[in-house]
This record gives sequence, structure tokens and C-alpha cells, in this order.
Amino acid sequence: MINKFLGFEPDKEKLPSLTAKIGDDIDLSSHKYQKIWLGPNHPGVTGNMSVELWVQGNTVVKAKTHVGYLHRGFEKLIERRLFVQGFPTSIRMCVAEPDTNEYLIATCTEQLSGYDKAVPEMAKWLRMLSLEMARLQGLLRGVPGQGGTFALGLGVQWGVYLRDLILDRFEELTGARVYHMYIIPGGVRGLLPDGFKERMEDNLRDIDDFIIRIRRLMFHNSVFKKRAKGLAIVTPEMVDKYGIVGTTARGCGVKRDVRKDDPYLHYEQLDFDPPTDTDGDVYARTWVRWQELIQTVDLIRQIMAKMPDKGDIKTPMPNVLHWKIPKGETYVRLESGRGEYGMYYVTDGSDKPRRVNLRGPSYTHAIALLEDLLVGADVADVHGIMVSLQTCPPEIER
Amino acid sequence: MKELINKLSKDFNITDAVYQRPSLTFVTVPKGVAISLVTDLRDYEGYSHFVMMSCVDWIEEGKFQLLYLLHNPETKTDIGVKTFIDRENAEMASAHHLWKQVWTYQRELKEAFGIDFPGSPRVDEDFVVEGWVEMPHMRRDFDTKEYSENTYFPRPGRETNDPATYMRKKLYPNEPITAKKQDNDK
Amino acid sequence: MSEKDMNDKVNEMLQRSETNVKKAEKTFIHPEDEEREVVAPDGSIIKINPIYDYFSNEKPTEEKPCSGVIEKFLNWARAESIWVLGFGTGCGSIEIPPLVTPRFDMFRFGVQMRPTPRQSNAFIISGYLSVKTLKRVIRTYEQMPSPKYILALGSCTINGGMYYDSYSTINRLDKYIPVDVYIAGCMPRPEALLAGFMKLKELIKEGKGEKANEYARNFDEYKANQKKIIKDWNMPDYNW
Amino acid sequence: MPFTAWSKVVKEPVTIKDPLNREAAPRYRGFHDNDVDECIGCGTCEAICENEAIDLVPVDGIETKDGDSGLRPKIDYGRCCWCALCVDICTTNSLRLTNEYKWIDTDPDNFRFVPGVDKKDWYDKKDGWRKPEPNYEFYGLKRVEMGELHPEERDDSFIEMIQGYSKEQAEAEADRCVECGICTATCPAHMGIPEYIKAIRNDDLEEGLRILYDTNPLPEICGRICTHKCETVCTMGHKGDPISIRWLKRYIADQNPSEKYKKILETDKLTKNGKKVAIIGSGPAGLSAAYYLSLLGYDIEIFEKLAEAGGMMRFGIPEYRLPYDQIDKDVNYILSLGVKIHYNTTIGKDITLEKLNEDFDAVFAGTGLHLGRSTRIEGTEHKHVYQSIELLRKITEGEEIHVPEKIVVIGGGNVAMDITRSLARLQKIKYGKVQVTATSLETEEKMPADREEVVEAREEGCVVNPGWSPQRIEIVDGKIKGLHVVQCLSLFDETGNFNPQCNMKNENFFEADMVVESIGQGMDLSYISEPTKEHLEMGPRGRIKVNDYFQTSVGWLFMGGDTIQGPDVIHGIANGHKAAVGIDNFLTKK
Repeated sequence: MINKFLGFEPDKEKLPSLTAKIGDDIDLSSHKYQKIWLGPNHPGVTGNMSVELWVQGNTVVKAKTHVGYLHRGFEKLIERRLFVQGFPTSIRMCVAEPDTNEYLIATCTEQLSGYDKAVPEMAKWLRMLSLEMARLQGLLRGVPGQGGTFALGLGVQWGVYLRDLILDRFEELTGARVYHMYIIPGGVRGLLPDGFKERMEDNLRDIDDFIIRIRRLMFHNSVFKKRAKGLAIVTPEMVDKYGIVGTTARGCGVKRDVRKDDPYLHYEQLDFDPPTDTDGDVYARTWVRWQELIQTVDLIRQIMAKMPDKGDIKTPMPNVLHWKIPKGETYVRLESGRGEYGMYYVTDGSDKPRRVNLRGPSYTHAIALLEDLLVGADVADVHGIMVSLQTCPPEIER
Repeated sequence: MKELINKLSKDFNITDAVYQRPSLTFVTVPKGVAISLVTDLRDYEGYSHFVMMSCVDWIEEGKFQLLYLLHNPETKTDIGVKTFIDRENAEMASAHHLWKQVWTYQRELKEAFGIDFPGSPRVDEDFVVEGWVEMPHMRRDFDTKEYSENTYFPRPGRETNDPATYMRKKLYPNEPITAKKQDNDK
Repeated sequence: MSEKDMNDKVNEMLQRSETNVKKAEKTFIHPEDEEREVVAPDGSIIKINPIYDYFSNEKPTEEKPCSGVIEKFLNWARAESIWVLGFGTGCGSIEIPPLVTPRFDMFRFGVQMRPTPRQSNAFIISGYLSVKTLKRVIRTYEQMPSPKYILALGSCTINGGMYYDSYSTINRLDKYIPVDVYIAGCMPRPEALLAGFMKLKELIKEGKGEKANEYARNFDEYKANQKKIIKDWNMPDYNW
Repeated sequence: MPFTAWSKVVKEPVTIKDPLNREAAPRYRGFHDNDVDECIGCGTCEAICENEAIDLVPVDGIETKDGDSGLRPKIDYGRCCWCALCVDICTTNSLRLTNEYKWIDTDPDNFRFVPGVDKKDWYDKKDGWRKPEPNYEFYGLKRVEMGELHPEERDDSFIEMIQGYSKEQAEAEADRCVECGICTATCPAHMGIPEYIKAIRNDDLEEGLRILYDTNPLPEICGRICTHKCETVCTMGHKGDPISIRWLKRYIADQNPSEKYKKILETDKLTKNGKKVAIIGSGPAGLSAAYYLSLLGYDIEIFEKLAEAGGMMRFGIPEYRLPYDQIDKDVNYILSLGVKIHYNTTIGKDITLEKLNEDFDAVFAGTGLHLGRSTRIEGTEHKHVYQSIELLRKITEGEEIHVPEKIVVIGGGNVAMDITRSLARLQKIKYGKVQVTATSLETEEKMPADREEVVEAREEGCVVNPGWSPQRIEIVDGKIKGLHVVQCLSLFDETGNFNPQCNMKNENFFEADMVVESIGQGMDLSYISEPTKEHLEMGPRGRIKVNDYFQTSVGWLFMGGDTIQGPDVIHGIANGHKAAVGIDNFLTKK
């Protein structure tokens, strides 16, 4: 009775079940099953979340995602802050690829206040550069990280070092390593420093070398192949059903990329084609991300070649202390390293936003999809699956 | 986009349509029509990708605004279906049968705004906060700063001065000033 | 305002405060933690009370440091082998991977990561702590063997940082667990973190790394503070 | 270990040898530094900080003075997120971030400091975050252009040349204000400047008018001709143009119709307290005292020597700067509160001061400076050597004045510019061309006149040729031929006394048929008759000694305005307001 009262157990009569059929009649007192918790302080977990697992032997029969360990109430806090004060707060919504948040909040405010056409050319290219650099540093952690979850730690050692080089470039450009706070409403906060392109090119050459090495290290590795192939298969039919986006969707052959579908900034001027694979398993997703690594390096080179040398970095705007935006609402999306990343932004004519709601790919990937994919998986593969879905807990709970 | 809205308004009671961008439209429908419109868009108009579900608290009007944002991967357009529900005893029909991830959103909205979705799985479970006894935390009338100050006690010992008031105290304590400032000082 | 309105308002306020009191009294016990009877594999029925049966409910005790050269030697040994628990509680944990990889390589300073609290003696609170995580942090901290040290990263642990007005995150870490070293920054760079470890080593060598004893000494006070904000207290008072 | 990894064995290690002393990037956002001498304690950093990390605290060794609040930011590193918004918005560019990033401490209470004041070892670091370049501002630095009549349109008439802001312009200009309130202390009347600018932003002009009338009952007048000392200290002036506070005030006053004043200001019904106060002179001080006293319930009677109210504002300032109907708007509102005014009544002639004392409970005298001063050089006795103040009055009264083809004006103040430009207009009307020369002792940079006055005078065809000391007026056959001048090197000696030094070798000669002297005015105290004069204490420099509330040693006699402070309108208004408070205190205690 108390279970029902406290809501730990849904009324089964009333509703159709969503989680796997097998999960619903698990009787722990039968001693056939055991319940274990993965996280929140498990080193294999991406960020700070936990998965409650019901296992039979080594096999997961039911899984429940628990989030909220990183909940800070961003959406509430941003409602208390002026429009210009939004970006330092928003950037911390996801630590893995922080620039995407800055871009979204800046673009939302620009669109609603009518300044989106006024953003200077130079600022647009710099925004693209910082977004692609953020994607690159995310992938440098993510691709070898996939090997790390299958006990292949060496790639991580290489990847994190190279990511650090990109963070050094970020430091030069934006003034910070991780929380760059670079894209602000109306523009960006600085031009490229002298010699930036050359140093970046040096780093990119190192990364080129790494890309080849990691291919040998991971994708030709029999252990990795054996564990990742056929694991946690996502089929094209599932894509719309679960709201799957980004590399996870592209891994099963559904080519969706916001940069192509709804080009923002100057992505239509760049020459690229989002990579896809057909298998839809962990291996395919990692392979897509590996290809994306090549592509991102290429995109950064393209951006650096095409961007102007000089120009305004910010459009003149009203005094930020009294900046009011008329009533309105919008949804802006971009392609982050994990997939479609969007923000719903509502203003009410005052100097603060009415509502900010972030749509992160992990929100669907790590709860609805992960819970279903884990059923039938081996306990040892759980965090491999989590990493392959690019779970990022802070963007779920915000 | 306009043709689609015109077509839809024959069957559904669309009270308002805002064309935010060429590829993004917000339509407002009554509470009872929302789920059927969303279903129709999914099944017949190609809006098969459920982007997000959100809620805005219009406390002045006593309403919650629910938003179902759908994306059409073919035409690359988005449509936001908005509906207004009462703030008191807020309740909305569940849409969890349409997409697999909808119940997560509904569970979050139940916790953050107190909107009930009868029939939605695990809707009463804690989502991000644990053992929360206050009013739902995303409602506008919940003052997070006040709560934080009363609960987590910021480090004491800070004080600040308003430059104008401080200069008055220092430079011209006896001069006549505006009535408003006198009120503020009290 | 008319008298009637006033009365209504007063009544409303009274009611609200009453319900608040009731709400606060409501205890949360998860079904798995309830006292209940279970059937053992051999068919016998046993009574269990998970919260108290599975954990020690003893208060921690203060351990007096050894004297003279022995303590000095022990402190030197402790300082040169700081084993850090791999529990990223906030944003700052993103700067841990650079530390354990070749670029910053903290192993050469005698610092390494451990996956379980039972093997670690240092805990990095890497930034903000939501109440939900604080509960896990306390539990983890209590599971660590003494002597144990806490490094607090960033503004958030000092005075709330940028989440000073958040309903979900705590403002001052030192109210809930004793902290040895604070490192300023949002978030601190890996280099600052290394400098923090150096400072911690210094403290330990000087014999000042006695925060575990402080926790034991002021246990009741810390517990009271913790219980004030963790509404869902379904764990024993001391669990290790 | 996978075999492929062995290829790295010969590579150089990537490990940083000494990570503890690694320098951060030149643009790194590390710890704060503040140039405390540049900083003015405006508190804009506090306003922009989203974490409430910044407090403004008094600091030893920094005085509170005009344009500097004496406060300095104190930063709580338990709150800061190093976003550097405080640096980007800093109005003086004094705040910066160094690239230092290591601060380790065991006591959490230590993480608070006043940058630039508390000793920290990173202030000598040159690198770090500074406000980005180029064109990166969080507010407009350029003033919104004020519409002016083109010189060709204005130089032959006395219609008002400044057109006033439109709604969009006023809101755009008001938007630049950062609401620091530094200006309030410098304004002699301590007007609520940030508050009424905020009212403009919110498009609540009625509220704006209420704020104006709290401290200034002559907003139309002040909105046009105030010396705007506030703008000299405006925070925005450090990096860009100061806010046009004066034009914004005028905008509020212009937009509110005079019929609505009583309703907006809630002065429909004033309760009288039965006491009577006499006011001598209807200049700014007199009108201000009359307004605030009548708000307090006193019966007011004003005694004015001339035929119209306004004093120097009407008779000393030409119409193209301050149109008479705008004076009437402000004056009529004050008169509509029940204030009686006796025109053409000279104290000492038509009625004695003692008689006023008998009939009234107190007397306020704001008689102003109406006597022109003379340079007393050779030739000033000539009938075509005039005092500017006299000419201005005659122009206002509509009297015909002597306007020859060539005129020289001596003086570099605003009054000199007024008479120069007025005469230029009269010349233009009469001869179709302008030939007026203004000369002053002070050099171009040190001229006391407002910059824009000089610029506009030149636009209108006047010659402004400063830096000359007048020596004698050449008179041939009873006709003025011109003015001999020599170059003036300095005005003051080492002790700061007025003692002009000239270079006698560098002479110059300005041709003229008429000379106008405009080198300041003196006061006329002849109305104070003997019995009162005996009790009147005098202060330094021939001024009358008054207490804080402008009460003279006589007790019932209060004095204010140009005779005591100034000379300008806003001091007069402030004096009148404070004297009203003083009179109220004096009479309620009595």
C-alpha cells in the first residue's frame, strides 16, 4: 500500500507498460534475481548518474535510470538573470561540450530581439570555430573513451592529451579552458590571437596522426570488435519512436544532422557530408564518431581558411543592464557532438526570460532508450552502452 | 507552413498561429484537442520526430502553457502545439503512447510544475530532486533565492553600499532629497 | 485591506504553515529499506531491518595521533600516497582526466585515483553539490578509512558559487563535512589542483590533516546540519 | 598493451615538466586586479554580476568626492565564476583579470578581497583578460545626436535652436545610463537623476515629472540652460560621451502638458498653515523657495522689480536658448499654487525691508547679480561701451539697442557668448552679415563658457579669439575705433590669486564701433536699509554670511541664489529649496 502511496509502483491495471515486458514481474524474493546499482560514484559512468539494474546472473533483465545528482535548477536560475547574464549560467549545463549552450542562449535572445541579422560576419565564423573545436575536444574524449569502457585504456591516454591541446587553443582564444564563456548575445568576445592558426594546424596534424593510430588500436582490435559488434542495436524504426538523434541515429543509417537539415551560421558554405553506418550497434556508432573526428578536423581547417582576418566581433546593442526583449517564444537547435541540441526560450517583455528549456539528446537516449537497450545486455557492457549513446547527465537534469 | 495550418484548422480548433521562422510555427489549440492534433501530425503530416515537451507558467493568467514540439524530417520544419491548462489542479491527458520518451517529460513536468498526467508510467516517481516537500520548484511563485538562503545559509559577513546613498551620507547628509529616496532609506 | 480579507489572509498563512510542518514530518522510507520479513533460500523466514542490519550504527571515534618520530613517519607516508576516490561530484571532475593522463601526470606526485572509498583517503569535491549528491557524498565519506582528507574545488564549495540561489545545491560545504583544502576557481585548472595536492601534502606532513578526527569530535553537529537539508534520510546515522 | 602502442616508445614524452609554475594564456581569465585610482566606485560591476559576488566597500585612503564614491569592489571568490562581465562592463576600464589562477587556502572565509587594495602577489602580472577589442561595448558610448537648427536657419532669428529629443531618441539616450547615481552628489540640487532617467526608459513620464519636482521646480528652464555639472562627472564620460542628462530632463518636462501638472504632482489642494513668507526677486532661488514653501502650506508673496517673473533666466538669457513661453510654463505652475507676485515693486523704494518683516513671518531674498562689472580700461566711459547684462535685458524687453556693424565683446563666459550671439543675430537682421568678435583673457581650452556655446557661436559667424588681455579702447573723434589687446600668458600667480601676466610685445587690435563688457556681475544690496544692515554679518569676498539653511545673522532674513552661491540656475534652485526647509524649521520652532 505504502508503495502505491509514495508512487514507487505505478498502478499496473491503469497503464500500458513501457519498460520491457520481462521487467514487470520481477520478484526479488524469488532469489532468481538480484538488484545492483551502477553509480552514482562508479568510475565507468559518464558523469554522475546511476542505473538501477535487476540482473539474472550476468544478464540485465530490467534497468531504471536515476538522474538528478547534478541538478542545479538552471532553468529556474536563468529566469532570475538578465539576458546577458544567461550565458555564464547556461554554459555549465553540459560540461562535455559547453559552447553549444552559449550558442543556443545567444541565438535565442538574438532571434527574439531581432538582432540575429546584425551579428557580424567575423563573429559568425568565430562561433563556428569554437563550436567545431568543442565538438573536436568532445570526440577526442569520446571516441577513445568508448575503448576505455571495454578496458582499452591506452586510447584514452592519447585522446585526453590531444584534447588538452585543443583546450590550450581554447584558452588562447576565449580565456578559459573548459567554461569558455565566449559566445555572447550579439557576437563573441575576442578575435583570434596572433599565430593561432599555425598552432592550431600543428595540433590538427597531431590529431591526424592520432586518428590513424586509434583506428588501428580500436577498430582493428579483436577484443573491442567482439564486444562492440552486435551490442545494443538501434534500428531505423526506433529512431522516431524514441526521438533518437545525432550519431546514434546516423549509426543505424538515418542521416540526420542539423548542420545539413537546417543550416545555421555559415555551415552551408562548408563542404561536408555527415558520416553514416548501417549496423546500429555500439561498433557502428563508434565508427561514425571516428569518421566524424576526421570530418571535424577537416571542418576546422575549412573554417580557418575561409574566415575573414578582421572584423567586428559584436553588434551594438542596447545597454545590457536594461535590455528588454518583447514577448515571444522560439526554439533554436544545433548539432552537438551528441546530436540535436535545442533550446526553447520564452520571453514576456521584461528584462529576464520567462522560461528556458533545454532539449538535450541524453534526455531521451539515457532514459527511455537506455533502459530498453540494457535489457538482455551483460552487466560488464552497461557503461559501454551508456558511452556509446553519449550520455551526459548534466544535460538531462540541468 | 501556412497551407498546412489552414488545412489543419478545418479539422482542429486552432485558435492562434505564430509563424516564428519560415521553418517554425507555434499553434494554439484547446486542451481537449491537443493530443489528437499531435497524433494527427505524427501519423498523417510526417511530424514523426518528437523534439520536446515543455511548460511555461503564466502565473498572472493562472494558466500553464504546455508545448509539444514536433519535427518533420522530410520538410525540415517544426511545429509547436501549444495548449493552456488551468494552474489549479493542473491535469493533462497523457501522450506517452505516442512516443517512447514522452513519459520522461511528463514525469519531469509532474515534479517541476505539479501537472498530473494520469496513466503516464512512473509519473509520481522522483525525477531530479529527492524528498522534495516544497511546492513544485519550477513554478513562478517558488522563490528559489529565498529558499536557498533559508535552507543553505550563505556565508555571513558580507555587506555592500549603494554608491549614491553612500555619497549622500558622506557628502551632503542634510540636503533635501527626493521623496522616494527618503522612503527607501527607511 | 478590509478586516475580512485580513482574517482570510491570516488563516491562509496559518494553514500553510501547518501543512508545511506536516510535510516536513513526513518521512521517506524506500520500500527496499523497510523493516520486513523475507524468505531465506533455505525456506526459513527471517526478519530484517535493512537500514540497521546492513550497516554499523556506531558513532565514529577520535583517534589520537601517535607521538614523535612515528607520527612524523606516518604523516610522511600518508602525504606521499594520496589515493583519491574516483567520484566526480560536479563540473570540476572534467579536469581529473587530464591529471591522470600523461600531460599533467599526477602519479609522479604520489597521487592516484581509486575506484572505491574503502581504498581511498582523499576525496575531491569537484564543485557544486546537489542535496541528492550530498547524501551520497556523506555516505561515501563515512566509508573511507581514517585519516581522510577533503579537497574542495571552486567557488561553489566556499559560498555557493554561481548556484548561490539554487534550491538544489548547498552553499557551504564545511557545514556538512570538514574540508582540508579549498582551491579557488570555477573550475580550477589541473595545475591549481596539483598545487592543492602539494598544499595538502604540506598540511599532512605538519600533522594538520586531522579533519577526520574533527568530524568525529563534532559528529552530532555535522549530523544535525546534514539532516536539516536531506529530507529523504533513509540511511543510518553512521554507515561504514 | 596493444602492439601498435610501441611505436610511441621513441617519441618525446608529452608530460609537462613543471606543471606547478605553468603560465596561463595571455588572455586567461584569472584573478582580479583593479586600478583603484582609475576606479570611481560606480558599482556597475556589482550590477552586472550574476552571482552577487561583488560588494562595494569603503577603502582606507580613498576619499568620497565629486565623481568618485570612495567605494571599491570587493570580490567574493566563493561566488565568482570568472565570466569577466565585470571587466567588460567596467565604465572606467580599471578592472581587469590577471592570468594568475592558483589560490589555495584552508580557511574558506579568506576568499574575499578588494582587488588593487588588499595585498596579493599577482598584481604585477601584465597578461590577463581585458575588455575585448574592437567595437565591443555593453552600452552606447556615443551620445544620441540632438537635433539643432542649422546655423543658416538660426542665425537671423531668436527661435529656439535646440529641438529636443523625440521619444525614440530620449529612450535610446536614457538606455545608456548605468544607474550608478554618482551624478546625484554633484548636482547642486541633488536631483534623482538615475530615477528620472529610468522613468524615461519605462516611458512613465508622469513619474519622471514627480521625481523632477521633488528637487527642482523649474525643469523646463533647467532642461535647457542648466550648467549640467552632473554631466561632467557622469560615469559614461570616462570612456565615451556623458549622458545628456540636461536634454533628458527637458524631454520629461516638454512631454508633460502644463494642464496636467497639478494632477500629476497632486497639488490640487494644499493645506495652508496660515503663515506668510515674503520673497524678494522672482529668479530661480525665489521661485524655488516659493514652490517648496507653498507645498508646506505657507502663503507666499513675491516682490519683483521688473515687469515679468524669471529674473536673470528671462532677462539674462537670450530667447534662442530659453524661449519665454517655457519660462512662463514653469512660472505659471508655481503661481497657480496660490503664490502672489507683485511686479514692478522695488524693495527699498516702493516698500522697505522692515515693512516686509512686520507683515510677514520670514523673508527670503534671492536678488541675484544684476550689476555689470567693468574692465575699467581706458575708454570704457564712452557711451557705446555697454555692459552685457544691460543689453540682454533690453533685448528681452524689446527695447531698440544700438547695433553697429562691428562689435567687440570682452569676456569668455556663457554670458559673453549669449550677448555675442544675440548681437550677431541682430546684426544679421539689420545688415545681413555678422561681424562680432569675442575675446577673453583665458585661452581656448580654459574658457569658462560651455564648449558647445563657442562652437555654435562660430557656426553663426562670430569670431571667438581668446587669450588676449584688453588694454585700451581707441577713440577717435568721439567714435570708437577698436580695442587694443595684448597676449595673455597666465591668469593666476603661484599663490592662486588672480594676477594676469601678459606678453606686451604681442599686440593685437580688434576693429569695432561698439564694445561690450561681459566679465562678470556684481550684486546690488542697496535695498537692505541701515537698521538691518547693521546686524548683517559679512563673509569673505564681500559675500553675506549665511548658515547651512541660508539664514543670515538677522534671523528672519534668508538669502540665496547668485548672491550666495553660483552663479547659475541650479545653485539658485538648490538654495531656494534648502532655504525653504530652513524657513520651515525656523518658523515651526518659533
